[in-house]
Amino acid sequence: MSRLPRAGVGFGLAAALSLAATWAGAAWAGEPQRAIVIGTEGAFPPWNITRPDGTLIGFEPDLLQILCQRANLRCQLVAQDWDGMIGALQAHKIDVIADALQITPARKAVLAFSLPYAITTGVFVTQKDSPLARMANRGLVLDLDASPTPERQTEALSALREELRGKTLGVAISSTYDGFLDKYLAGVITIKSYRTMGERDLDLLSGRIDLTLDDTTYLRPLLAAPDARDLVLVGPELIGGELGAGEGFGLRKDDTALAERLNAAIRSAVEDGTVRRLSLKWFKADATPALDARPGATGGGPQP
Amino acid sequence: MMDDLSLLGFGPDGWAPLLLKGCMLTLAVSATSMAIGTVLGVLLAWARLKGPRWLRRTALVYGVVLRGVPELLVILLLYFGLPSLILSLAETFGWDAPGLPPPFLIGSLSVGLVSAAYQAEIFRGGVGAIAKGQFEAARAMGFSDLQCFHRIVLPQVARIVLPALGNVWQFNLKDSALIAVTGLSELMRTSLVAAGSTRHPFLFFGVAMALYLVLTTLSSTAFHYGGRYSNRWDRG
Amino acid sequence: MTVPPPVLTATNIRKSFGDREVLAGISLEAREGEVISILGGSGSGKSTFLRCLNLLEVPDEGQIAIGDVQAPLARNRHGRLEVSDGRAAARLRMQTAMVFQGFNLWPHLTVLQNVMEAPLRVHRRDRDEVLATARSLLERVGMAGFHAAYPKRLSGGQQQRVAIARALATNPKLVLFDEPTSALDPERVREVLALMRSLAEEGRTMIVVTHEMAFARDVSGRVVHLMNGRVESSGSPAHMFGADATAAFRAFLAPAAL
Amino acid sequence: MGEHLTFIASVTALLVRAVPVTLLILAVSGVCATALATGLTAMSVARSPLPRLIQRTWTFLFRGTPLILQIFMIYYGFAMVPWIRHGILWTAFRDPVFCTCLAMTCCCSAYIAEIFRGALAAVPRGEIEAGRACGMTGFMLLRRVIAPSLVRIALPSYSNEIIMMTKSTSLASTITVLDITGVAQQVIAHSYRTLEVFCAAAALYLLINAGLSALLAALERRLDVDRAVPSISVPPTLEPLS
Repeated sequence: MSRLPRAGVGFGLAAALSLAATWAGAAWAGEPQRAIVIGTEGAFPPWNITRPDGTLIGFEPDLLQILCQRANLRCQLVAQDWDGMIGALQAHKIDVIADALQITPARKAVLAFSLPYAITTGVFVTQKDSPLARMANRGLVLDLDASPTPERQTEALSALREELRGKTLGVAISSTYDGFLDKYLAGVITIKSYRTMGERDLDLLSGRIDLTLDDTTYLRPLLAAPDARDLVLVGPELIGGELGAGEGFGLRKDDTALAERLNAAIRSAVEDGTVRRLSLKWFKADATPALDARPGATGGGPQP
Repeated sequence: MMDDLSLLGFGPDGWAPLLLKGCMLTLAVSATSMAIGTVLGVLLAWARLKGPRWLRRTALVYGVVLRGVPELLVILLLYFGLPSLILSLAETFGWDAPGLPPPFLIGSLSVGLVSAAYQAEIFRGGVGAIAKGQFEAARAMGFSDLQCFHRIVLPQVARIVLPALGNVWQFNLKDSALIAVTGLSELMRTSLVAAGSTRHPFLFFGVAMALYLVLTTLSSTAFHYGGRYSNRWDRG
Repeated sequence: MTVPPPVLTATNIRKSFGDREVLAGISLEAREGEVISILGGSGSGKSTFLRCLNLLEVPDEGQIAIGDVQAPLARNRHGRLEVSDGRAAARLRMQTAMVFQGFNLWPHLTVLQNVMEAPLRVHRRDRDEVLATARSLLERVGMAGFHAAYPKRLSGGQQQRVAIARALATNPKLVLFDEPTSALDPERVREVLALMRSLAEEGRTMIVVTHEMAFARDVSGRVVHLMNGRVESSGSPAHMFGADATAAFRAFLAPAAL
Repeated sequence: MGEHLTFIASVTALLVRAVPVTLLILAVSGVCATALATGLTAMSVARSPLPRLIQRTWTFLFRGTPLILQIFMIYYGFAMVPWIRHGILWTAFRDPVFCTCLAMTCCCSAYIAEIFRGALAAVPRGEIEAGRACGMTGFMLLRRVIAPSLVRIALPSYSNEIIMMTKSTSLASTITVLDITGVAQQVIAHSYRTLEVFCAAAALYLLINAGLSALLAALERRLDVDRAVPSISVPPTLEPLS
């Protein structure tokens, strides 16, 4: 039995070589260094992107490089499919999920979260020649946490239901938007699940699905690409509620030590403007979360 | 067109290095699973032919299940199930949490387990296809079971099973594409990632098909010559 | 005149397959240099008896000794005889050799390799010595020119001659022939019989299950007639084929005589 | 334990609802692949070289590449070809079930054609000569002498291929079809309980395969398939090593 881990590491290196980036963190006062494996999809630009030469780049790899240094962690970043991510975490295959993971109530049932390191909105995208291209309330930001719910928001949501009735919407399997779709659009639309964003995008381009709902930070750069010129952002932008309280790292519930280290590092990166700098670089917009403004929303930290 | 060519090149935007790496990984996974399948297959065939009753039954059930369940399901089951199984075993017996098997190992193991079920049938049939007189002639001369297996059975079984093993190898090679779902960047997944991120699926799946054709053709040629060699005494 | 020592002693051999009793208690002793022909109709148990002698079939009852090696037969907990010691069984078989109806040459080995296999692997004899013996034996059976051929390329008669060379290669105390000519064309039968006759003249101890009456009459020293799993009659060829033959043996011979 | 069982029961109920999708894919591609394979077999014995070349190329292409890749090529790759994407064909190609059936038809027809071809070569020449000697020619010879023999010889391998096809239908799940495997993965995405769900799905596939095997075995018995011909002789019993 004792041979298994070593053999495993050998194979792991061989297998992950093309998609892995390893950083050695500088010594940091207090905590001893710890080696962790971070899972990411490597196919969710601009958060994480696989380059043709196999290296991982993007907002999260950049941010993690800094966070790992500050938390004195030796981080190995490995690419793997999104639909196995939570299973892999629970099976100790990886220790952290870094894949633009929205902190949602549904996910908090199975995962612990770090503090949010970004907050972004969800938005719909469809084909320019689709009737949905003329959807109402374009650009209106709906805060699903707003209480009491503004009348304009209620109207916008019911308009959305009417416009989307009978349409097919594609999402990546176990996506952030499951909770939202269940609550507001169940029975109204047909949902198709895809293993990766890439496959869903191909089906959006081919017209097999009418629209998709995803993060603005992912969709804006996608729409800028020349082969996606037939696509357009439509409808209101969504934030809060089932969509979650920003993006955080997914952790195992019992791994409180790791959560504390990462939280401290995130807090420092938010406060010293690192997050702002990196989000401007990758998203062309500031996605810095307000760590203390929403006490309820930041409650991603593990319960002792 | 120039766009397409640069996508397939070795330049900064070219996917050629990753695709070639994918090819190597596909070969490595297939070879590992073939080896796992051969070792386990021989054991299973032995269990079916000479094992005690309970072992014969177990081997039989193994064959029925592994040949009846989709390979994709076996891969997914092992990929998701095995780590938690190892963990709960470790917890039960109070071991330190062992390192968890990486996708390469899980992929080779799952394809290998399926491969073993087929190879066991092949070996069993191969031993069965040897004329009974062959064993008798050996035993009448005082050969032990082991000598009989090594000197008489093995060379003849090799000839009988080699073409069938060639087929299993081809299946392994193609089944290894299913390991893509575990995120191992072998040829299939590399082409999928490339297709998704460049949005040129036709190009990349076409290239991947061509590469698989190269792999299957080369290996079937190799098996052909191996078969001719092991068959040299059978050409009347 | 000294009586040569017995090479084979088989006592009260019984064997049933299911409900059918094939051997109902047969005893046979073969002395050194003796050639014994076993005759009998089909189903008389002659092949089964022969196969019991080197334990290819395990008898239900009886004892077998070849030279000074006793067959390692013992009762298991169900009261059935079984081979109690595989090594001892192999030792017993090393004293004997067998020539089969279907030749049973190993197809993946050349003629020379077939002949050398057992003395090299089982008897672990010196390679040069084995090679010399094998070559001279192949010469002896008239197959010297075929040492590099694979069995598939040979005719039945040639294969059987190689099989006889293979049987002799270990210099066995006793050679068992199980209908060696039954699978051959008539013209090939003659070459194999001639070879067997020369072996008999050489003083080999042989037990031959055969349908060749001429061989039994002219070559063997003793003829044993089996019927319904028993020795119906036995004696010298002169006696068996003479006027004193039993009615049953005559009846057996009758169709052959026609 | 009881909670496990209720979970498995509820999952099984969900999975059973997906069985028709799996069976539909199997039935459509099974029938189409067999028909296409018959055509390919005919081409393989044609006198002119062109049909033979087509058959050989077809076999090479579809047996040499993984089915999952063929499915992706047809589903995602063809969707980017303008004349398919904007033509009348799009109504068919936009449907993932159609794409799976098409890929499986192409792929499995190559395998089945090889089975038929082997069986054709194994039809004893004597039977054909006997037919000729009675004055049979052409179609009658094919229908009365060759075909019955061919079906008997091919059936065991053909049954195997059908079982392989049943397993292959699970690949439909990779292009959004909610067949048994697709639903299983969907359930896992919501429940994170992999072991129970996959075991339930595996049991369903085994059940389907057992049913199909029984059906095909009955057909073999009905056609009185001569077991002595293709099957391997009884394994020898070696004496136990004591």
